[in-house]
Amino acid sequence: MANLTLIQALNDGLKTAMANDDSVVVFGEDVGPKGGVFLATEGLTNEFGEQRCFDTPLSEDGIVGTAVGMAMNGLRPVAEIQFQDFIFPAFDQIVSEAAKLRYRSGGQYTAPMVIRTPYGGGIRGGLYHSQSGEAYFAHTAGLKVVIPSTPRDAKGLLLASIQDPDPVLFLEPKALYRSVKGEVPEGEFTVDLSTLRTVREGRDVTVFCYGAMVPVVEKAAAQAEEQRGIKSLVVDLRTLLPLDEEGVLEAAKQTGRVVVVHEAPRFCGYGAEISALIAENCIEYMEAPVKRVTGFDTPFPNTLEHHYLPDDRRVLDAIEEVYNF
Amino acid sequence: MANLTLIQALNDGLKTAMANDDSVVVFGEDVGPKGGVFLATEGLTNEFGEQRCFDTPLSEDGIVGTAVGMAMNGLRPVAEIQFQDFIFPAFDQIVSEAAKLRYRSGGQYTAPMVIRTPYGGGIRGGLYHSQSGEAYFAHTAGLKVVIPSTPRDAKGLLLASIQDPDPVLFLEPKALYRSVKGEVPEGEFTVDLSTLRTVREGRDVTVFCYGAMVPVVEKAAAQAEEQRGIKSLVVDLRTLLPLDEEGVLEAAKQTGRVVVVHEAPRFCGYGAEISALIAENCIEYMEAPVKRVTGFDTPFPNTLEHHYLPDDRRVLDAIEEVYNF
Amino acid sequence: MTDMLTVIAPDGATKKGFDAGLSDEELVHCYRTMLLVRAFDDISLKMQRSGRIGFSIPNRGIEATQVGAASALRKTDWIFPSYRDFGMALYHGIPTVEMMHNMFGNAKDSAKGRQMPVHFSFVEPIRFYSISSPIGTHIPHAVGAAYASKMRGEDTVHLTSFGDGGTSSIGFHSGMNFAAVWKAPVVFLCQNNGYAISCPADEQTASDGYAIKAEAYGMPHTTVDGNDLLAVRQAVLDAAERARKGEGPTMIESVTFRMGGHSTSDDPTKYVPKELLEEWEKKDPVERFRRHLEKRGLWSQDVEDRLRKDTLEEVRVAAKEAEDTAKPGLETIFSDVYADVPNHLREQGEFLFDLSKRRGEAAAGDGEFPL
Amino acid sequence: MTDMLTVIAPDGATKKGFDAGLSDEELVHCYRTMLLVRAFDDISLKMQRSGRIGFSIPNRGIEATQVGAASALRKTDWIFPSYRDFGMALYHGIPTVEMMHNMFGNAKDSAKGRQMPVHFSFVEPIRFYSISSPIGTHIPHAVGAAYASKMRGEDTVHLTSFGDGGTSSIGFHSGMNFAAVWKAPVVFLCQNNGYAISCPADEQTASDGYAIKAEAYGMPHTTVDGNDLLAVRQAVLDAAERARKGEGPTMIESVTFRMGGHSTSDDPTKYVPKELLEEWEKKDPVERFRRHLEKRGLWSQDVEDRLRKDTLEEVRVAAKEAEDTAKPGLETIFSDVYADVPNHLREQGEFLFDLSKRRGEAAAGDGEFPL
Ligand SMILES: Cc1ncc(C[n+]2csc(CCOP(=O)(O)OP(=O)(O)O)c2C)c(N)n1
Ligand SMILES: Cc1ncc(C[n+]2csc(CCOP(=O)(O)OP(=O)(O)O)c2C)c(N)n1
Ligand SMILES: [Mg+2]
Ligand SMILES: [Mg+2]
Repeated sequence: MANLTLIQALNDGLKTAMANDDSVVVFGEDVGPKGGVFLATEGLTNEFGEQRCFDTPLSEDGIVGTAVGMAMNGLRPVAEIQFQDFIFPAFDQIVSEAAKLRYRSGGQYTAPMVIRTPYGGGIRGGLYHSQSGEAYFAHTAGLKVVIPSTPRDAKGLLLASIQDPDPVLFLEPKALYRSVKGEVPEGEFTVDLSTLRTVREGRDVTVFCYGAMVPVVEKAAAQAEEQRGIKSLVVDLRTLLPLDEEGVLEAAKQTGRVVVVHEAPRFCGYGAEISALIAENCIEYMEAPVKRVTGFDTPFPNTLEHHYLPDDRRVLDAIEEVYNF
Repeated sequence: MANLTLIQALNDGLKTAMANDDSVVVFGEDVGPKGGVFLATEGLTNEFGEQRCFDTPLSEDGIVGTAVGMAMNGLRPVAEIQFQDFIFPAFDQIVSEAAKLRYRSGGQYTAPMVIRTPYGGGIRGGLYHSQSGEAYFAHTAGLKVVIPSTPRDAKGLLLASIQDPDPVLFLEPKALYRSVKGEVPEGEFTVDLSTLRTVREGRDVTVFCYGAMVPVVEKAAAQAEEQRGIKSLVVDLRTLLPLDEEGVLEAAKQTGRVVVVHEAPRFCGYGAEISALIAENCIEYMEAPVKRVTGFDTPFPNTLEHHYLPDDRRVLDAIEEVYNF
Repeated sequence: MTDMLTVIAPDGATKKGFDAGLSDEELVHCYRTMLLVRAFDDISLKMQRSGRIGFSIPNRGIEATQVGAASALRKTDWIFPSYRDFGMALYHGIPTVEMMHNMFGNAKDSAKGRQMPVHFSFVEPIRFYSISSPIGTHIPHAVGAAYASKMRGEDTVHLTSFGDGGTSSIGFHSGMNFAAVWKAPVVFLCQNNGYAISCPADEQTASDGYAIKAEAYGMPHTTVDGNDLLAVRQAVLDAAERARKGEGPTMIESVTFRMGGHSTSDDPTKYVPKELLEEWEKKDPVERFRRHLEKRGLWSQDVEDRLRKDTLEEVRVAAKEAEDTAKPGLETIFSDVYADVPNHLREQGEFLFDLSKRRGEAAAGDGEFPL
Repeated sequence: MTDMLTVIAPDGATKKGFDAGLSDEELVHCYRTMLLVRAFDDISLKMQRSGRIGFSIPNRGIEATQVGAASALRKTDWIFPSYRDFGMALYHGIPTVEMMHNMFGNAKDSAKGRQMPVHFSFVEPIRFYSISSPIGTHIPHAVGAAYASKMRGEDTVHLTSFGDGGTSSIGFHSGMNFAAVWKAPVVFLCQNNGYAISCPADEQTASDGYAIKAEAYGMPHTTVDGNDLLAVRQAVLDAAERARKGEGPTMIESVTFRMGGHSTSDDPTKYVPKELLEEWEKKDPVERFRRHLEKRGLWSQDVEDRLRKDTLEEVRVAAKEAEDTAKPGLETIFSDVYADVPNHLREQGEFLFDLSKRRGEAAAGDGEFPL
């Protein structure tokens, strides 16, 4: 066990994967000598050589498109997109190609690959260095979408994603890169995809969240208990697609009162699917309507981002609201 | 009044807009002499000249990107994307640029433009000539998303979209291009965006739908009434973003039993937002959980597309299910 | 216009002592493959018109480019084709019936009936990469696959084929750039057939031809007479040689002409000038190669009659077998989305199986949808 | 490497009888603008280090390209800038304080505090188009805007500026191609400053320089010494002339060097060889132009001292005013998403206003988020 920040855990995960499997290659903009703008890939070029960790030209389409080609020909590419806000030039390669290749070729060609990218607010990045685009991808059959919120999960889910036979979009909560620290097993270890993580036990209200919202929800849940004696069951979804729907419904039924939290805008956001799933499948267990706490339906602001992002106060209000419904 | 097919109504709408406003320009792949692969732009180059209706190189990014530039400099571009399946190379221009320009420039620069594109199944188009991507766009603040289902709405909503000060993604149900006919006012006329259309009155079950699913739902609603005496309130959403949420909740409350129908895959599809909205805001009126009837969470097949697409039988089953809940 | 590499003169002659490196049998195989493509085209068109299949793509005019390029590749090489490269597959012995299974989208179709016709996918006897409808997306795939081959020290060549319109795609820009920076073993074959559906070259780009686009990427390029099978073969052989030697990618522009419509849904008379078509009909690539065989004493009317009869028969039999093959099972809607079928898809599948049982396959008729 | 257009010799001299078409006042204004950019850079860096602003972009080394290009444009022309084009805005008289309002994202920021620092947007006194973070997306915008100007028969020129890395973007490929096909009045200014963050030219592309990329689009191109203000001005004047005459677009590669980090978050010593930096420091564009002014008798130590004092003062005052300006109101989160505020945004706004009333602005402190 080592005590690592989330970014250190990712770096450790990449090193572990590259050391154990020669077919793992890491590339993207500035991931080589510079080690990536957040230093997730620091030291990899030194340790594994320029053939296995290298910079690419400034083209997300090229990064993802060539990753698909590498993947179908025996490599395990781990491509980095510098910010999730800049992934859209590669949207066609992700949605039309990586996600549909196995299906359209009847399994003759496949794309086992990982696309890592930092997402979310909290760094004063304004419109284009703050977005949470998970809903754009979670609607895409054939793709897997993973978001860790702890150093342990960051490494374990990353290694599971690299070994997965299907393309995985690995969204990293940049706000947590250096703000969370935790015990991380050394060497090879994986956390299964499509499994939920119970962050906190409770029987009054269930709160679903993921990524950078997890610590915010934990704070709010603690306050709810201290200040109001409301016990919250906090669930970190971790894998958004394919989702462990049974697990979600199970957790919802345990309390009959549900809050869903994410940074992304509300309208057609990921929370809509969670809310709909629960309302459609366990209405008889529900004591209150599901409450969504999300970013607003606007682009992401800069100076006022702390008003835009859901915080513990907004989550606490929601917990109380569904509790008192 | 003229009796037109949906494609004729669109052609009529484009001619009307170009005749009344010199700043309207129409362009895209094969829209010139060929008149578009579905003939929506037939005759425009002849009538208005090559400067106002012309072919472009094979680049959706270029088509949408230059449309944004034209729009900010006084033109009213109406760009065609040959199939919605091919819009993804332009995803960045739509989501990062057109949709966010007004916001990021504090209103100094704006993009009043329309992107027309045929969407949906029913023509044996397989994975890449059949998709319904509305959910990818409805999650994008700053964009408007419109889908007509009748010739009258096709013209009226198109003219309203061209006059709208914000960028509009205008999704055309290709399956209905020639299969529906109806009365269409001649010359200038508009149908307000963000207004619902009541397709059929009923007090037992409310069915929300749009585009090519509307005739399918009408058929099912008729059967439900004939065979089971169930009266359905059928609502055509028409504008998916911004949505008339009040209208949706009103219609849901009227029956307390709701079915939502779309072709697109279910997971994180547009129906999730409708289902969530209703469950969250009028739970006390609901007699049954909302039921979604959608495409499956897979890419779009070819030979078996009639099994993939929701049909009147699946909608009828759903109507009965919520009615008998 | 930069001058083009040509090998076979209009009368069929080649320069003295020129050696194409093909045996007589192989030369005849090239010719037969072109006739096979024509037979495939003609029968597919008829079947489309009579509603037996939904769609096809004519290859008339492009046969020499397809077959010449394919003849320069080894079975260990990869082909990343466009939807207008039937000849490349047929040359390498992919069974006609396999291709027909795709045209009918039946249970034996390698794509399991999920794709439109002409969206082939094969791994044997050569890797003929799964065709995608979006233009240009396969170009960076070839580059990535080539990077993998290079990294493992193989001498595999990855040929990617695309049209004049394809050069405007984003995949062309990123694929060409990455390949040149990586010195990846890729051959970029641009089939300039005059049109992108209805869009002529001068509306597609202002450059003088397409090969010159390689300059933007510091990549060597050649322009060849695309109706000259041996010229195309030579250009691809040279480019493949460079690639195998680790000298990096090459772009080849093959100048040819689409003598048919873009697809069976297209009416080219609306936009292709009659004179232009007639001019190119005089340059028919099959006739050009026939003359060459005749000069070599490999052609006679008997040979011609036999080959035409053979190829038509081969395609007919294949079509019949494919048409008689059952449709894919319902499970093919849900399999291959992921390596394993996740729970939500399992449930959706069970729902559909149950539903179609309840309604009886009767209701499962095709063509219910208009247009 | 293709040879470059140069006007000012290292010693500051120009060929006999060369006329830049600038009055003495304008020449001094060019110099002052470069000093103003440096002052803006230095003070922004200090403010960022002391946490008064969150981010900035250094312009050191690029000043001559920015100012030279701007000096060739009319107030009726449009500039589609990158985030490293401060000098273009300042040359045309966009008030320093307006730019500082953006650096602080305050209530007077034309972007209403929604964007990161250096993402300027202006319409007066010249159209300095709203800067977007995504690389290359603004290039087709310039082309579309140029199409509109051309259609109306105006002689407006649209200059778009981007970096060496920007040439790999999809916007470059589509923008260049569309502009050439349309003969649109666009000047494509590629600022080759040696790096795309940490990515050097040879990892960005295999082409010999960047100007040659114009060949792919049949577009004329020139390469200029980007540290030579008058050479850049001349190249842009010529390109603008062509555009105004309806002869279409031109690509200009300005060869220069980013003497600072990519941004205030970047440490270039990790990847920029020391010798390379030193080599370019000798070619400092400001010093080069100073020598030219000296040769023309327009420079003296007094002038220098006054200008430096002036410009520093101007930036300081602007920074102070911007820092003292209030933050944007909460409503700015919800306005300008659409021309009108739709109901769902009205409700969300009311929710937020009410919430922040209940909690008191206290809780609204910045920097709550880590990293
Ligand atoms: C991204 C994308 N945009 C549009 C289309 C529609 N489309 C199909 S083929 C085609 C023209 C392709 O022309 P070219 O590249 O010259 O190939 P050719 O058909 O001439 O062989 C177009 C526009 C598509 N398939 N993909
Ligand atoms: C589409 C996209 N990908 C990645 C980034 C991150 N990024 C910001 S600046 C930059 C380098 C740009 O280099 P260049 O075009 O040479 O301009 P310079 O900064 O040197 O002026 C990168 C990769 C981005 N902003 N947009
Ligand atoms: Mg073509
Ligand atoms: Mg640069």
